Amino acid sequence: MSRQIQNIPASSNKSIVQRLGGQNVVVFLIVVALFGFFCIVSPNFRRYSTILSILDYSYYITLIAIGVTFPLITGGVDLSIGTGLICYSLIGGYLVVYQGWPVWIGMIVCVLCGAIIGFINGFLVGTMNLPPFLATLCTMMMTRGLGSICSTGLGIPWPTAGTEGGWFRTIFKLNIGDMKLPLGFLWILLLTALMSFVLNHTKVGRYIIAIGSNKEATRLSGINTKYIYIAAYVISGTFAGLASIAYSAIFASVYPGTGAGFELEGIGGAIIGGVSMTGGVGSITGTLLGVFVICILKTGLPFIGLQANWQQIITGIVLITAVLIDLSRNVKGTKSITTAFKKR
Amino acid sequence: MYRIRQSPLVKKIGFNRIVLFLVLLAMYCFFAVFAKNFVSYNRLLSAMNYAYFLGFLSLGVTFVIATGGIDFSIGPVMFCAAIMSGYLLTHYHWPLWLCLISSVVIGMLYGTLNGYLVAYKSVPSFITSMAIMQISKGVASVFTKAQSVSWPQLVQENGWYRNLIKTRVGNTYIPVGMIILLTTAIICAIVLNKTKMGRYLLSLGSNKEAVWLSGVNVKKWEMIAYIICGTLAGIAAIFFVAAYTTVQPGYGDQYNNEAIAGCVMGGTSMGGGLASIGGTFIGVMIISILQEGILAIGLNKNYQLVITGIIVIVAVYLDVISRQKRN
Amino acid sequence: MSKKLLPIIFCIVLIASLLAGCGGAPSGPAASGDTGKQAESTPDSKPADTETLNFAIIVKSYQSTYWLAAVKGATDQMNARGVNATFNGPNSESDIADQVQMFNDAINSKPDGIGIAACDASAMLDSLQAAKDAGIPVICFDSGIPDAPPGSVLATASTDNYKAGVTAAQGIWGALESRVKGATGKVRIGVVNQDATSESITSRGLGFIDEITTLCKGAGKSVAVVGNDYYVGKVKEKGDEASADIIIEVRVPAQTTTELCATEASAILNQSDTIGIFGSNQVAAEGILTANQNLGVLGSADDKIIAVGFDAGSIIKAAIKDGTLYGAVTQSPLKMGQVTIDLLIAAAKGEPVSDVDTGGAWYNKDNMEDPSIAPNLYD
Amino acid sequence: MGEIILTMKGIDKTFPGVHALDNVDFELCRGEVHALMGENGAGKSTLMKVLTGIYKKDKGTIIYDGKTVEFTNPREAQQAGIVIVHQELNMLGHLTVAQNIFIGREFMKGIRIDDERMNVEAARLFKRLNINIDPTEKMSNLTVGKQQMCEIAKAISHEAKIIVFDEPTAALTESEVNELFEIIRDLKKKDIGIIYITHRMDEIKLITDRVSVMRDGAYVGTLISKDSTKNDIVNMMVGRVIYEEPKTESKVAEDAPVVLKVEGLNAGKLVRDVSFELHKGEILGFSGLMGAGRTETAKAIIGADPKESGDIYVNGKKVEINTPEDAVKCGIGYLSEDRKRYGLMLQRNVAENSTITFLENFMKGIFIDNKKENNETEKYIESLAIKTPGIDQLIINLSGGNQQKVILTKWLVRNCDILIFDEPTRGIDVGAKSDIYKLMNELVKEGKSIIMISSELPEILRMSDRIIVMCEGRKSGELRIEEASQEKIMHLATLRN
Repeated sequence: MSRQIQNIPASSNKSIVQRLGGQNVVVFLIVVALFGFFCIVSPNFRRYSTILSILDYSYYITLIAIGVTFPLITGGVDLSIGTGLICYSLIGGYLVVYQGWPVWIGMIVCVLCGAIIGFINGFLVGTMNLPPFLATLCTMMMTRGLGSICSTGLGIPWPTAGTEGGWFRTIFKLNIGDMKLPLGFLWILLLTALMSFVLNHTKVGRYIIAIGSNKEATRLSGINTKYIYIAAYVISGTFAGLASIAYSAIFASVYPGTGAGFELEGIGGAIIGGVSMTGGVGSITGTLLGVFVICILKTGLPFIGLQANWQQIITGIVLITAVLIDLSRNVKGTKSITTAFKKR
Repeated sequence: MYRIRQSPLVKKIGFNRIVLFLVLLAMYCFFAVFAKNFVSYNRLLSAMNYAYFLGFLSLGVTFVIATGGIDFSIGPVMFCAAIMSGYLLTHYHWPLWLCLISSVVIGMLYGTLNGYLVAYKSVPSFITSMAIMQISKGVASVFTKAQSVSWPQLVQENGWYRNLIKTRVGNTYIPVGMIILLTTAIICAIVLNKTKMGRYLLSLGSNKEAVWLSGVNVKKWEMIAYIICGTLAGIAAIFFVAAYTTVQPGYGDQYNNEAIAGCVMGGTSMGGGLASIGGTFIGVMIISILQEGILAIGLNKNYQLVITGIIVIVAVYLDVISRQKRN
Repeated sequence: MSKKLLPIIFCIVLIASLLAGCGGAPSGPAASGDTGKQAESTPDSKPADTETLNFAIIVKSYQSTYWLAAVKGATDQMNARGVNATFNGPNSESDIADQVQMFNDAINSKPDGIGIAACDASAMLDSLQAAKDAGIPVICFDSGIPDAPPGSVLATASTDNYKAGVTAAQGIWGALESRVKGATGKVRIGVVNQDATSESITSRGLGFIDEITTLCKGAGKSVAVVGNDYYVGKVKEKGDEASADIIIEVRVPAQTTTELCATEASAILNQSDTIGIFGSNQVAAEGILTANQNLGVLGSADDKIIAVGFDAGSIIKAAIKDGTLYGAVTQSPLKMGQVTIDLLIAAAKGEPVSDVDTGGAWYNKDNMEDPSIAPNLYD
Repeated sequence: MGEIILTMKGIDKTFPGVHALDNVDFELCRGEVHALMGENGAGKSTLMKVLTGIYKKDKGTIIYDGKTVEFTNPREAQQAGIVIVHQELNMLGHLTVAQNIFIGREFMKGIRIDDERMNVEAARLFKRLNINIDPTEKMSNLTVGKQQMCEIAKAISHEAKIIVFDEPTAALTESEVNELFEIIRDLKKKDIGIIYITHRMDEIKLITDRVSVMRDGAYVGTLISKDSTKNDIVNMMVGRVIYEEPKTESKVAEDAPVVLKVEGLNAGKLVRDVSFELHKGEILGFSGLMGAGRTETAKAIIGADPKESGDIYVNGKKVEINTPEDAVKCGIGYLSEDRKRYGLMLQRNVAENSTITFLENFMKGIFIDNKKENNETEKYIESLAIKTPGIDQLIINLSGGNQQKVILTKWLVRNCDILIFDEPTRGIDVGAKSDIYKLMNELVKEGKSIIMISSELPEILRMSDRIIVMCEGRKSGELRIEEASQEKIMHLATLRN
């Protein structure tokens, strides 16, 4: 364990301190810059409605990103959130649309399913010591399958606004006359605040960071790491559940077999927001900002007449650049084996 | 039990491989019993359609995982290679052989990029491959204007490449693909266990720092692992189109999971340093038989995904506890 | 040691949840692999018929209720005529490989006939050959397979998608004509297609574009087609963007998911000169509606954008009722299903069969209730 | 001395390959400082880990406070009032000092962690121990010594009945050591039992009441500190094992050719302007406290860490060493202090581990010549007396000493002329230890040159021809073996400049 001392080389300490404040500022500026750029280039972009759509399409990504931040900070990862999101929405929607359950129960079901899958992940990682990547890869495949199985392969049209049960769509967008209020953004902000609190000021959060910076030491401090892992993944799962509600509320209907790739946007957002893959470092606000970089790109690029397929290339490049920048500041010149290879 | 484990032959093959193989047999028997006329040569052939491209993907990713990394982009890269080379064939009328080569080359290029970022820029392999995945998808659909590409049919001109999976002789089919896949697997096994490259890959998977301090150029070798992986993805592309002719941009992610699953099932550990080509091979067979059987008993692919997931979890868990015992 | 138990317990849990999944399925609408088993089980309830015909029917997916309607049509007919059919379909209309596997599998289980709605026109060709060799008659529905090996596909029951696209164009023209004529500056008509891959969707898009072009020319206006290069390349004439009075903008999302369709749609709707938009299938149409949630620019009023969809489904129907969508073109999945079964039986009995155009009909809130239309407006 | 608070009887513990504890007895009274001594690998730390429930004992009983106890995890031990200050630091670098100290038992205000209060408490604690550390500082920003103090403060803050110090002074400067002793005396007054593991003879007299000695995982005996001499203890520790006599004078001629010359080496804040020469056939000892920059210097030399400036000459000619690859090409081999992490490929077998440095030599065409490989390995297993069931044995199953020998093998296979041994005998049993010493001497006789980094003064004095002492990244002194003594080295090691 003596190596742990060297693992955090003096050079990188500052950057860790800075990152929590520093990086957020940087990312925030990037967000503003992007937004400004699109406003200038495309006149149609400068509309209240555009901001609305950016927000609309950001909710579900933001939610899974906030959730996945916790596993990432433990030094793990959760791949099951993307397909999971769709899976939960399908299950919940199936009950609502084809079994005639009330919408609010359907929503609860969504969240519960998320929590359960999250628990399974946590159990696999914490108790059965499976590599997080693999464990969640499996649940990713499973949720992909389970979703369609439970919804009998159907696409699910959640109740539309106006129709009976359509009220739940107003959770994320409130129409007052012609005025449309992005209510969802309020929830996002509240959740961000809440989860930052959980991460920084509660035991669970504290121990999650602890595990991320030195699992063995945390164990020796007499903390039951198993529970902490489970907690981390349950959080991530639950947020995937919430995201599934957001998704169903924003988009007309949900289709099986989709959802792979969402997790990448979520994780990507978190990474851009300064969460380090090696664990121990990260902030919820950072994640929130990171996600908006991706979302603005996603919504903005079509406006400057770029065909959809270019968007993927650009997001890919953005992601790598973000990590490269992070590394360059993190390792700060020392390609010391201890820092460069810390993860293993 | 213990005695069986210790017998030299078993030790040589590896206990887990044998178990895995038994699982494969058991599965086949199960479907033979429960699925309508499952036991037939054609069934196997069509099951193998799936095994071929998956096999190459798995073999490739085995090398990467052996170094303790992960390549999460093989599926889309395979699609990208298939689409681009196919487009060259159908729209720019390149000669077929050239397209086949170009497919492999494209795969190799992605592998190189991936490897460079991981080895020389020490970007976590998960993130790089994540990004490469996006990029390859995008590139493919930009290149083909977002339309799918259909490779020529057996009957059409340039159709001969489809004989790569099965060639008709009289009125029986010879599974050429299986022969090729097996040969490749054997070559991979030799490379991994008998050559300097393989030795270095396994070693740096086991302890990168140690190998580095021993004066080995780990960056170079690590990169090579990814190049191999990319190249095999390129070959996989050929076998994919040989089986299904049509590929459309923006897809292929699901094959990552199955390829990695097959490899891990076979006892290659995510920690790196331990890899078994034989195991990977059996793992792939299991997945393909499974998906054929699942269809045969009238269920759809979803069940296959779930079951595969469970198998992998169990396989990995056994691997984990066996390792815990050793430490 | 108890540690050893963990995975076992764990798997039990998982398998349990899995079974729960299957358990849920049959209670749902007739769909997915499970229904296959249901269907098979029906004859046991009937007086044992020595040579009950067995068919395998493969749809593109179950994603949209459209396919459910088709399956329903087929199931009814199947029960009516006392034959068996198993239904199956991949997760999404883009899982081409999966569908080919299903088709091969169907061949191997030697049914008396196979009905297929091919996700991709060319991916099937070899398998069709195989089916022919195995002497299994194949009937296509929904989308045909143009260059199938002769004698393999005996008949096709499908909508002529190009024609359907034309119908949609004529439909929207009813509302656009005046505006196009009256237009002083450039005006824009958008087309959102789910993909540039599937034959049925592309030909719809092309049908729409070509027809609009001709109509506009009729109105003495010049037209230019911009956007997705594939469509632009395929249309009769692409015209010149700079000079044209009317611009037809074609957009295709990177993947066939609602949120991407929505993003593309809002990019079109956001342009001030847009007067009309067409979504060439259920997903695309729903995408347009999603985008509209924020913009609220759709409607029939003069300052609004005229939107036209394709297929039905609760959401589209609702939108047409409240006037958000001007109208849509529906195919007749029910009929398609029935016809497929009839053709299969005929083919299995060795009787001659020929293609059937199940037709696509224009509908809007006025004629939604018509007996000719209503049954095809599935949820 | 109060009544007995802890009795351990017949404790037995085996790891694969090593019999770590062999029927060990130990007892401790209230208000007593009981030293636990023995060579590395004697089993001191293992015994303590068994006590605090980190390891599970195979046999034996532990009676604590009159009751038989069996702790299954550190937490239970803590709650019962037994805490351990680990030799390896258990710090959570991303958390603050206060957060580290109170990890696992945070003060809560509702569901919210009361960091303010934790800072206050921590500050109060430091004040009581008159240590000067800011509780809100990030742990990873502290020096090793300060981190050690935090560990101790953490242990004390548990209000424990028994505190185990595992080589607490290894990383401390003289002043810090004195602070620590003050604290310990203070604890004694509070009737707390203290188990004190150390290597420093002088400390025994200073603060301990009794001293128990272990050897090869077995209990040897207990002495009363004040009426026992250094030699009594040493004899008990070393027992029958014969060491080479401590060197009295260097056998290396003054004018022996210089094989390695380092000039003005700078790398990070732990290698500042280091210069030295290594003569042919010489063993050059590197001494200093933990974190003095010895390992860092070595890594900078072999190009494992990037150097800011400085020249390196091998056999008189200047060489560019940027990666270990270059170093190996120049014939410099490095045996890391941390075998598991930087030395061994645990999942691979002995042969593979031995030949990794020089695979080129074992190729037949493109294939590896397993025959040649095995023969070569066999040869070294023979000559180094490596105890292994076979060359295809996974290295993880070998004992520490044998693992170390295998690592040595890989450099001999490569036939390097300059070898850097970083803590070559850390955590290996006494027998293997003397083997390693013999080997080193043979190697230098063959004309190889060795740099030996070691924290054990006796080892340094026993082996080196010349000694370089480092302090805070600087070379604080150089001693010829003739003039060297523990006192002089310690003085230089804690020298501030």
